[in-house]
Amino acid sequence: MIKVSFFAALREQLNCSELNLDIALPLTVAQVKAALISQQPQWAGSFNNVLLLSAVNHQMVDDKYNVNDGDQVAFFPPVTGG
Amino acid sequence: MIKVSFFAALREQLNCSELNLDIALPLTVAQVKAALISQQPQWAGSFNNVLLLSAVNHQMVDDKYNVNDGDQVAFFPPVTGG
Amino acid sequence: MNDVSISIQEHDFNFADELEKLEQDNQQDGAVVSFLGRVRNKNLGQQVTALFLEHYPQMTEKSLQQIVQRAQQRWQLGRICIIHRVGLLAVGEKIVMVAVTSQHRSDAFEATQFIMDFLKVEAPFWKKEVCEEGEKWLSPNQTDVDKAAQW
Amino acid sequence: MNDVSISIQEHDFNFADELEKLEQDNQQDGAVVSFLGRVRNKNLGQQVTALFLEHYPQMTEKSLQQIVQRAQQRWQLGRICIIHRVGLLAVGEKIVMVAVTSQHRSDAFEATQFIMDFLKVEAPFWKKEVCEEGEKWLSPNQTDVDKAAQW
Repeated sequence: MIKVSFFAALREQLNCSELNLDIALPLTVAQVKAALISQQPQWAGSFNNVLLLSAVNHQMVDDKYNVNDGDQVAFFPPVTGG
Repeated sequence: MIKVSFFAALREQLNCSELNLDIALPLTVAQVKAALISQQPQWAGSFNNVLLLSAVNHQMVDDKYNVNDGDQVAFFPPVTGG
Repeated sequence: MNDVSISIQEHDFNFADELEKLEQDNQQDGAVVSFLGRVRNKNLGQQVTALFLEHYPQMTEKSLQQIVQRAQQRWQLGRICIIHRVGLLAVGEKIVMVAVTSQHRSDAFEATQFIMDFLKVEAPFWKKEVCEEGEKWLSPNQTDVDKAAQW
Repeated sequence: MNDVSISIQEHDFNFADELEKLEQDNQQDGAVVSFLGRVRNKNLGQQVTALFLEHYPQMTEKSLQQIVQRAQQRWQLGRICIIHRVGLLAVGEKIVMVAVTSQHRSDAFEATQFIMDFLKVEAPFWKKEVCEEGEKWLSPNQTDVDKAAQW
């Protein structure tokens, strides 16, 4: 089980800020995205955006990063603070 | 006639902050220095310092700059503000 | 005081008070460089009425701490203060301040710029612009991406 | 207010008030970068008790104006404030502040640094350090000379 969070424009597109994903782990970040799309096919467009950023346990990671049980995963658009 | 001012360490070395120099003009800045040294030979050491800066009418100039009647000439060490 | 102070907050801050804290009992650092960012009234030619700032609470401070640590490894720094606001901010309101003290002016300048450059591309904040015509999430600026890449 | 404010003064200044002035009725400039320089308690390892700042009154402001004009030609700047104190200053007292507003953060950063770098090598100010052992005029720092040459 992992907790998955979404922020900003992505959160609004998905109309979801957080969900629990009960799935066999470990998986790569890319595989987590694929699992989300297979559960919610209408999310495919948002997740296929090449600019989408991923964080695991509050650290930016790439698509090949391994996600383990209990990890906190987050997806969000490029940041625009400051 | 030109007014000549001295600042900071140079002012203290010469023990003079300002003097009027009655002399035939135009002269270059280098010639003004030479004229000052000829009037006050003990100033030679201070004026032969290669780091000495010169300003005419409040603008930094080099030794070849022409000084005219009524100009305000100043000599000082490298600046250290800020 | 602690050498590094990082705060993410909804409420406004007093820029002068924060600088005062950086200088309290700090007589060795002759240089203080600071950056203050405010909500502009225009963006890409469009009239802006407000900005909404979202962030990723558990990650934001960690991300800023990592940027600060990289700056500390690179330059000789005294104290560092970062404050970033979140929530709804009107035109003219303060968004962010970064201030760095150092014994050396160029260290303070470079570190402040470094922190701002990486905050812009790494820290999980998102801006939504509120105009008369509606709301719009902002896209990152290519200039910002290039700037961070230059370090 | 005028876009450029330059002041050479014996009395102290309030950093926050000066920044406030730069931002009054100024909603287009989102970025404010500022530098504040104070009297350090140590220089080259020696304990300093005070600094005496001399300047060349008629030339100082003109020199700073020329530096500002060069910065304005180079970057897109909003308002600029320079305050430099003269006379006897105790450890911890403010010596100089430079603040620049701009629509672009990097313009404000670079212009502030540019103004400080040239102020250090062109503006007719001289520092005399007062220590327990006596007084000593300071020599320019080679780093400062190099920095100005880099622009």
